[in-house]
Amino acid sequence: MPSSALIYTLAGIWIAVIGLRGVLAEEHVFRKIVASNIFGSGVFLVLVALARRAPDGPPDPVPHGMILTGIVVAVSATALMLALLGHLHDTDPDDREDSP
Amino acid sequence: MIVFDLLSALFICMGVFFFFASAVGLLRFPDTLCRMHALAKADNLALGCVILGAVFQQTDPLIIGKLLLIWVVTLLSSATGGFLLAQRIRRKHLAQQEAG
Amino acid sequence: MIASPWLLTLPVILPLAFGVLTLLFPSDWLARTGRHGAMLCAAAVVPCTRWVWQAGPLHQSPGGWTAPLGIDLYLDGMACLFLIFTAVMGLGISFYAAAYYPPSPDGTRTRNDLFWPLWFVTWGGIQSLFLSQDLFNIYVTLELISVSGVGLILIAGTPGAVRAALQYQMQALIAGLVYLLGVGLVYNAVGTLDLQLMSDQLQPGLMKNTGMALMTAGLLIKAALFPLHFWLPKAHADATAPVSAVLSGLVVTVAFVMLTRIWFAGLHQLAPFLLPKLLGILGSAGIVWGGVLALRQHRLKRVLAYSTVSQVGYLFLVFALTFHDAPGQGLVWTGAVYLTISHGLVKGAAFMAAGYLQKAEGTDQLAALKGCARRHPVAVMVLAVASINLMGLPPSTGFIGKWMMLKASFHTQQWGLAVVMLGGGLLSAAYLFRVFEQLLQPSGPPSGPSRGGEAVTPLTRSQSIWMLTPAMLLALATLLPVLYITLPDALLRIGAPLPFSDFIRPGGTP
Amino acid sequence: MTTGLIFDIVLAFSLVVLAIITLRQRTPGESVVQLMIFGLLLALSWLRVDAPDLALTEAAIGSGVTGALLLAALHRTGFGTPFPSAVSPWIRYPVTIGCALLGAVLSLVVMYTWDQPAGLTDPAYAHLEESGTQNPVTAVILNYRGYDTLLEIGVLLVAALSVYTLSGPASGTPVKPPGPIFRFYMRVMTPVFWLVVPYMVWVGGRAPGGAFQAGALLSGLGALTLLGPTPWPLRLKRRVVRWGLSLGFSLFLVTAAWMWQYGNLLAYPTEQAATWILLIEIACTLSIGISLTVMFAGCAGWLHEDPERAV
Repeated sequence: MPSSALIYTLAGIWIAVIGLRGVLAEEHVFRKIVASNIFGSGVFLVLVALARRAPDGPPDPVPHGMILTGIVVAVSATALMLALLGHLHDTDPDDREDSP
Repeated sequence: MIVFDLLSALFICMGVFFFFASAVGLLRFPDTLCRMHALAKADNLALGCVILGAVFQQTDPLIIGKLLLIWVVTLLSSATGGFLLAQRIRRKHLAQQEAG
Repeated sequence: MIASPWLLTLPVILPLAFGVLTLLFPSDWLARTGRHGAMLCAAAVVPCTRWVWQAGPLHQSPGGWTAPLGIDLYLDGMACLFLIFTAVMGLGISFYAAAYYPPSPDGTRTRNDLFWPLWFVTWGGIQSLFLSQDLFNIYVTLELISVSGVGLILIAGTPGAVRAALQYQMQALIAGLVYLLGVGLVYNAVGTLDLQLMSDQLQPGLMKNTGMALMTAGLLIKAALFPLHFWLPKAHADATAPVSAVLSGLVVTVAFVMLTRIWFAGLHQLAPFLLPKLLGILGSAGIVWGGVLALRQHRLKRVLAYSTVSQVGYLFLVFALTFHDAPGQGLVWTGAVYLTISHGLVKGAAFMAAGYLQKAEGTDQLAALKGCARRHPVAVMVLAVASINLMGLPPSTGFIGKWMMLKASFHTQQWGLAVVMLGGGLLSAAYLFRVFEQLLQPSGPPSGPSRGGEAVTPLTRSQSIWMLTPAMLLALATLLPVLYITLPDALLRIGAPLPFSDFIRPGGTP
Repeated sequence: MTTGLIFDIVLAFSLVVLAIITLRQRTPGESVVQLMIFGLLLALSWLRVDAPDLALTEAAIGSGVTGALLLAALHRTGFGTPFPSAVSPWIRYPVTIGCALLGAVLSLVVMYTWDQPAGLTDPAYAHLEESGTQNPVTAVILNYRGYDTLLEIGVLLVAALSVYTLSGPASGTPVKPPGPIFRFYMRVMTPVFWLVVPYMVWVGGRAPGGAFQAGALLSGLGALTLLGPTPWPLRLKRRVVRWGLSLGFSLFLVTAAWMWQYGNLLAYPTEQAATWILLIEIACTLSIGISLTVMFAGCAGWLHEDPERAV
């Protein structure tokens, strides 16, 4: 009988893989950014679910701290990329239709 | 105690029904304004029912207060959000009419 | 002897503190603060060196909690060597940048002023990384370095730089997440994030190995190994010159050093045979690919950027050469460290000289730089010294490093790698001679120094001196092999408590 | 099979499906909406694995702030421009196959090694008494591994600064005045925010909450204010913004310097730990809020009225 932690770990792996595929195979930068967010979410889900692996007792707080840090790093990176994208859109007319 | 359990089950079921109805509305209604209708009315009612159901399970006044605060804040936010959305749509319409 | 608790944290905290100070100070204080701050930050490395030299390796926990619960910093000979390297580079880059970015005329803050906070934070991050002993801490520091690297690239302000920064940030984010996933798996397999504690648990585990593979993949992207180098050339060439020196001289080094640390701590007894081979092949491909593309560039900074791709390839041969049952691994190891450091120094110097030429001539198009040697002899001399190193000619450290690795490839009978190394040297000779062919032309293009469309403000005398002296000193440092052979080798042997201690054998010097 | 397990399977499955759907949307606007829904459901799944702190953070930052940032960027680049047609099959198919293989390998590895848990749960709980907080996650990020958090606040600061370097021409289309209802909403909600944010910081010592969640909320207020009729964050003196951005990082550094007398960088003495942690959390909350607001403004292109000046 699988535990819920295992189910979420597997889901996290596949979400991460889908996101990774999106980052690598998509051309449009905005979609790449969305995909990288999905990739990150998948990675975080894997880590959270793995922290719950022990069948009883509280979950491991160390990965929780790691993910908290990871989320902040991811949102900083996303914001930076979006600001760059918008800036390129405004300043570089070649950039309107497709992406760098 | 059993009365409270029954009451909260009743309210939560009602909430779920309204949520379902609003989801159907969101999917089936023809344009954005109609869809907003479904969201703004049925959704808030549904949330209210669910929260009421949850309130019947609690005895701590602090938690009850927080639950009710959630509802009030959501009501305010969805009203304002709906208004802003509708405003945008209307402005777009007006702009299109002027152009066409 | 009791170490001050600040011994290891000061080299990290001091640059970070100067990062905040230079953010808050008014614009016209910045150049001075930058220079003084750089001297202080570099001085913070001195006690570390003394300690290592006299008392050996040192563990400290900045948070007051020791590993596994807390984070440990660890100073051994190798970390110390790289701290010194960072300090030297940091001094050079800071003095150069103080002269490179002109003060704003009316004292308002401009985009250039952001160089200082971003650069000091990068510096602190790099020092922290070289001391770090904790897998997750490495992740945070790597991200700190990447994000400030993006900011540094943006200082150039051109659309090309913005586009390069976007690509740089995207690769950094993805590489970081891949690495983080690996860290998560390794942590769940061994129950600790500390490298030392991890290397005590040597039994191979499926999850641990998978995690290691993911971490390696993430770091390979950050280290720009072929074919994951796509983000590097644009970013390094389109940034302003001090930033190019930071990125090409220091930041590229960082991921490689971390990779070796992690590998030698965790994989050395369970290294799957295939992976080192694969890294060797990719490294060889990088040497060739970077060299060939460098041949086709029309801008000086682009040539240098592609040369970085090629030189990074050399570093990765160390994996193919080390994980082998043959004597002489210590040789490879020392060789790779020499190569890393000498490449950092000369690439920093070369980008500084290129930045000087770009400022003086208004462009770094090779065609427009015709006859530059006459007008700017010192800058071209710096480039010449750097070229000797990049080609691996004696008496440079580049030569010593490459020669040690070459010798090791004979030892292990990997003739293919030897051929690639020699061919790579020829390739770099080719693309560098192409540069010098233009620079050494007897006469320049007809018009004065305002070609290339940009208006050129002539450099003042003190500006030239302050820009060229650091470049020259960095370049010359690589020509002092006597000092270099004895000192770094002795330092490298100190501590080396990570399992590669048995790789460093007596007789490791050539 | 228990009800909980069925719920888990349904939720996990819908998360995967949502991830696919999000990446298959035709326009950027649609994919952002899907991503936000995905983030909320993800937060729900984190509750199921006993990570309420993270669920709060994910809902606030992962879904809320990220969604707001994406929408702000789309305000500039356009919501409805469809994505260009897909890339060449020569890239698409190998990448897809490679990723699928990676997923399969990882799944097998996890299932195979599932029964050998390892971690630091026990020591983390054993030292909770000395850490100055009762919330183990807060203990990890601000005490055991406070050094990481110091550097992480640095990442946030540096990212906000990098957004600030983009001083292009003033480009962002200003929002039209939002009308009386929005004004009323802001009048009511601003005090509510100012009540909830400190509560969130304070409660982080014992229960789910803390600086990151509170900072995200604060940035929500910042973003709303930017939309309003008087976007005061834009009129703040740049010097004030710089101080605000660096507040958390500076206080961390000052704490580190102050701890000189106790012998280590962030080794708070046990009896003072609670005070220091609270101080750092307050400063970090303000800095996180301001940084995220600056990023929001940067994404929307509202950061610079004057193209030649930065920061």
